[in-house]
Amino acid sequence: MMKLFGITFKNRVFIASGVFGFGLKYKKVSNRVGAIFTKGITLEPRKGNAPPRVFETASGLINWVGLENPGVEKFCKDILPKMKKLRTRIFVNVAGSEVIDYERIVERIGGQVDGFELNISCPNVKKGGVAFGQDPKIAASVVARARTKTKLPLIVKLTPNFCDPLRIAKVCIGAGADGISLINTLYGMVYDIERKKPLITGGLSGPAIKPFALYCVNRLRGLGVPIIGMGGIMTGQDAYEFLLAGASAVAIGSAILRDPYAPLQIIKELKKYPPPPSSPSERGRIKEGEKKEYK
Amino acid sequence: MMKLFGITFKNRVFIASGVFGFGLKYKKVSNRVGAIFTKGITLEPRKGNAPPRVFETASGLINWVGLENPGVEKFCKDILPKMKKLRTRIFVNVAGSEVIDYERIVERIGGQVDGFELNISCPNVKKGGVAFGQDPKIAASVVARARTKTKLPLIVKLTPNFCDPLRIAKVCIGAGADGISLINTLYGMVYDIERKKPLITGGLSGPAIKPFALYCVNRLRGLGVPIIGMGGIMTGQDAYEFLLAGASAVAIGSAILRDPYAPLQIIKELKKYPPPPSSPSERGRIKEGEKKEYK
Amino acid sequence: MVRRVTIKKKEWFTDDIFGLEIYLPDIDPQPGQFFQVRVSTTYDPFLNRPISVASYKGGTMLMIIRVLGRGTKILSQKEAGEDLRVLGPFGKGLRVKKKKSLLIAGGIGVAPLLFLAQKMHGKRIEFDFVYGAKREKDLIKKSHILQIAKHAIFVTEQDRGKMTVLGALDMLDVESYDIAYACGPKTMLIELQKLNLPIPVYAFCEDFLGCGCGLCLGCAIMYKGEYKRICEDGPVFELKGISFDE
Amino acid sequence: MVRRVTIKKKEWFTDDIFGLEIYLPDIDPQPGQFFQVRVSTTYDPFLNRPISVASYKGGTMLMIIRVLGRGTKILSQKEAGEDLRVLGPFGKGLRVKKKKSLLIAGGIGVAPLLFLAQKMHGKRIEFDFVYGAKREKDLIKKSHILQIAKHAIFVTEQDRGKMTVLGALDMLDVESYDIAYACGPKTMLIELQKLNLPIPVYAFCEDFLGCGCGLCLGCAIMYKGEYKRICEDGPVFELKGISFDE
Ligand SMILES: Cc1cc2nc3c(=O)[nH]c(=O)nc-3n(C[C@H](O)[C@H](O)[C@H](O)COP(=O)(O)OP(=O)(O)OC[C@H]3O[C@@H](n4cnc5c(N)ncnc54)[C@H](O)[C@@H]3O)c2cc1C
Ligand SMILES: Cc1cc2nc3c(=O)[nH]c(=O)nc-3n(C[C@H](O)[C@H](O)[C@H](O)COP(=O)(O)OP(=O)(O)OC[C@H]3O[C@@H](n4cnc5c(N)ncnc54)[C@H](O)[C@@H]3O)c2cc1C
Ligand SMILES: Cc1cc2nc3c(=O)[nH]c(=O)nc-3n(C[C@H](O)[C@H](O)[C@H](O)COP(=O)(O)O)c2cc1C
Ligand SMILES: Cc1cc2nc3c(=O)[nH]c(=O)nc-3n(C[C@H](O)[C@H](O)[C@H](O)COP(=O)(O)O)c2cc1C
Ligand code: FES
Ligand code: FES
Repeated sequence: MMKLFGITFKNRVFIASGVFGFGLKYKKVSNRVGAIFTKGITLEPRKGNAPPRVFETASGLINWVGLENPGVEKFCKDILPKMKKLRTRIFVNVAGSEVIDYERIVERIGGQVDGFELNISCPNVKKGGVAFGQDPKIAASVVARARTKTKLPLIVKLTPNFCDPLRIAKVCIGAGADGISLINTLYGMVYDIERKKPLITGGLSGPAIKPFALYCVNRLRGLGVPIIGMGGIMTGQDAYEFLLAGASAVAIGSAILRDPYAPLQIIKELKKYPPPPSSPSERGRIKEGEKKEYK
Repeated sequence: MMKLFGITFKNRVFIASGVFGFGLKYKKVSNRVGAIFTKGITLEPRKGNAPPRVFETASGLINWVGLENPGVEKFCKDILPKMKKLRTRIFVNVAGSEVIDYERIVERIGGQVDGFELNISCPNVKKGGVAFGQDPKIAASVVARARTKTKLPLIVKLTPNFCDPLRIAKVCIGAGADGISLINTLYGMVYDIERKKPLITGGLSGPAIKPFALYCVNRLRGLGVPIIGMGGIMTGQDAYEFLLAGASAVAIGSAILRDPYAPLQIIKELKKYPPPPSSPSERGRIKEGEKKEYK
Repeated sequence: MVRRVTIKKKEWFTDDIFGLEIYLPDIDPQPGQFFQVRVSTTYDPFLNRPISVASYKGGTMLMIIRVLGRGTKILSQKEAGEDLRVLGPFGKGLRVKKKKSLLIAGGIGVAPLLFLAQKMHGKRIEFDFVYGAKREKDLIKKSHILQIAKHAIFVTEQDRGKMTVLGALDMLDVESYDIAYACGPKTMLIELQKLNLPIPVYAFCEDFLGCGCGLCLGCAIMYKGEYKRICEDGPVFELKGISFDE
Repeated sequence: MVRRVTIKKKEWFTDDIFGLEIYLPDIDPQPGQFFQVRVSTTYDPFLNRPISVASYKGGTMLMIIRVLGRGTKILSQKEAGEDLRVLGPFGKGLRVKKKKSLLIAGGIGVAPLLFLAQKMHGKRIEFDFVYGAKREKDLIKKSHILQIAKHAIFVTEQDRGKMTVLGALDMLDVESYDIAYACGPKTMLIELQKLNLPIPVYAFCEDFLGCGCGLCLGCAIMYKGEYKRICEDGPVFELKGISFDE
């Protein structure tokens, strides 16, 4: 049990966006993690990118899924009612191709979930995505506008691609973000040597990027808001490294592609370690007293 | 045989800075690669950082060597005479903690080598290094000032850390760089879970970063100057991917830590592939006629 | 959940096709279903490899694997007695219909069809089996197929006048079958689709997967105008619904 | 150049120490030299692991390895008949001096000292051997040591009143030796250094390496005021010159 943003979580092991759908298939896992971050939700349904969408690389993979999702309407109608029955915290990963999309999605979903993760870091879409997360002004405006629509915890998910996440984090916190999650995938590419053109261009994830992700998390520690750290976490030891580096919780991504039950193993392994040095930032900007606002 | 910057090279397989010392130990290898990039040379001798200096990570490693080198004087006196006997092209990797260091080193070495690689991307030094490569103004000024001291090919080695190498490349070319090499290592960190503090913070290299490196190279293609591509190249196929992505030559780094003869194997394997689509940028800004200036 | 099992038996069928037998008593796999096989306990290679159930009897499961790239190469070095980590079964199982069936296998595509054949044989459903490969020696389990199929046709591109599986279909009265099942390289499925056979054809799709269990959306196939997940919505799809070029 | 050799013999000495024997006829390794052993043909684990020559006779080399982390774990799963890729020998060989010597081994540090002992025995140089480990059963090759050393003292922290190797030195008249060679965990070397023995002590340093052959500068040790490369300038250094804390 632990508390972030003034709300309690079963534990510090969350599931990262995009690798677990909506948590409805492996409910045993969903019910035992601290929180689930949904697949990225957009205003309109998206059919996603053409295959190949995943490609294995050394100790990792590139994905080019392209935010395939049913859109916020269908999500609210068909999926959310089922998700609400899960015994875990639910954070909706919000993705937009326009700045205004984020606030609209947040508004549409309203108080039905435990919080939002603003995805301004997806490298697999033509419009928006990582381009928003690389530009401090746009990043801040996405956060500020979404902020007006919700009092729930607002986490902003940052990219480490070709920009300094510290700089972006600061403006996002200034604009009202309650927490930071990082890292989203690194740019990655594989060439098709037969056809002499790219085989896949997308986001690189997995253990390959762990040392870089850890560096990023460590760089952002001490900003006064909780960090959800991720990038290549495969074991309890990996998770603990992120906690030591300054994360208040960790999210499991690619590990789930190797084993959907990986989060449970990580939760178990993490218990072997002493609790990480707790930081005053854990509660973030949300005070104890305000807690009741969130279910 | 191929030509870049108006000079000929045995082949397109070079040895990256920092993994082969000065090429004097495995001369059989040195004599068969297209070029050798020396360990980073600084104005004053540097004893390097305290151990641990290398740490293995998933499909890669972090190094924190810290530019241990004898300084430019000793390099010119004791090492360069021996290097000159090697039957390969020699590029000196130039590193500075002040902007002025670069031009001084270039000036001191003068016409004794085949060219220079300005290292504004080393993550393992307190002053200079990657900080220069992240700032377009400083990057440009390093190049412009070094340019005044030499007519030899001037390559600038870029970082992909927290800045856009395309932006930096453009200003460097504007300032007179003849070519670009990238990527230098990514930031990386490993925590010591017993002592609850970082075990190593340094530069991440190896196959783990290959997809990201390839993306960076591809992003910089078409700027009109040759690119020396590197990052996780282990096989001829990897090398060929970089050539397809836009590199005119490749440099082998971490692979040498697994096998000092790796470049020879890669040269052999690369022969199996058709020559990459040659680009008009290959000659770069240096015209055929000027060639005699370079030995 | 990852299951750690012991390899009971390993057998080389050809110089690049081998079989692994493991004991997994508590499952009831259906044709088309597959397992995600862990290649390495380290992180390279990272992803599991999907391998179909080729036979299941009394708790013993056979997987037949062709060495294609580095993952299957590493798997091929495993020997009886060694550990294997597998997840599954995954995929929608095929409900075997009591219809006169034609099974069309190209290359290693024979693997899941062998299991389908085993099931049909068990239910006394009549079926013919067309099976093609590059070379004669690439045809595996021939005598077994001859035993359980009503008729079996084996063709190779090399030996009998460069006959392909699809060429062999010409020799058959396809309309005499109620249904066909096909598994083989994508090029074969594309050609088969073009033939536009007058009966429903179900294709077993083999592709590169991510999670293998419906979570990552990494295995898209354009089916009837929308992306479906090969692993979870398939891997068996009606051939005419598939758009191979999207 | 990477040499691909076949493992001739594999032997478990204790539950976590094993030996691998390979045949490498064309070398003449010296005590202190080591090989870089490839753990995996894939990229994880990435680096080779340095392993000392523990014995060399008639072209057959023995490496004695303790399972520490994942690399040595993977190596421990290799069996006789399997391939092993090694590079070497690397490191400055020690020139054995005709002096009365004391060999001090802690734990797996015994491996290179066994080779030193073999060489000394071959040259009829007199030496005593002090060898300590955690538990009695961790002491390997005892009878061999008893055979070739003039005197041998075995101590364990567990069994004989928690005696450590360094404690055992108290029982000896150290001044009666001309020279000492020590190999063991860093903590042991640090303690040994503090003892400030009245004779020259040469330490075999075991640490994590990068290339293992002098190229990457990844293996620094502060020796007499400057960083030396363990792999190329060592791995044997005079103990009193080492600054362990820098
Ligand atoms: C449901 C299902 C069932 C299967 N059943 C069987 C079976 O029973 N027996 C069997 O032998 N095989 C089966 N396969 C195929 C098998 O999974 C692959 O052959 C195997 O995963 C290849 O792994 P590899 O490591 O050997 O090849 P890899 O080394 O991963 O790949 C080989 C080559 O393909 C290229 N490649 C890799 N990934 C991609 C990608 N995403 N897109 C495009 N090109 C790529 C690589 O560049 C490489 O050149 C099945 C596949 C599926 C989906
Ligand atoms: C010259 C030389 C000769 C040797 N001879 C022998 C021998 O004959 N027999 C033998 O058994 N061993 C020998 N060793 C030691 C042996 O090389 C190591 O035990 C082996 O490399 C460990 O590999 P591993 O994969 O099992 O451990 P790893 O999994 O790599 O590491 C185990 C633990 O150490 C930590 N670690 C890893 N790298 C570092 C680092 N760079 N800095 C700090 N901590 C780190 C890891 O976090 C991990 O917890 C020798 C070493 C040297 C340098
Ligand atoms: C297949 C796949 C799909 C993903 N989809 C999303 C997504 O929809 N939204 C998002 O913010 N991140 C997405 N991510 C990024 C992950 O949430 C995570 O940030 C990243 O993969 C790094 O963590 P990992 O190395 O543990 O996978 C996706 C990652 C993968 C591998
Ligand atoms: C041990 C080590 C030392 C290095 N030293 C230098 C250096 O002195 N100067 C430099 O520009 N790059 C240095 N590099 C970076 C490499 O030249 C190369 O850019 C990087 O490692 C990526 O290539 P790779 O993945 O093939 O290793 C070093 C890399 C390693 C691994
Ligand atoms: S492979 Fe992940 S959804 Fe199919
Ligand atoms: S390990 Fe590379 S120089 Fe010693």
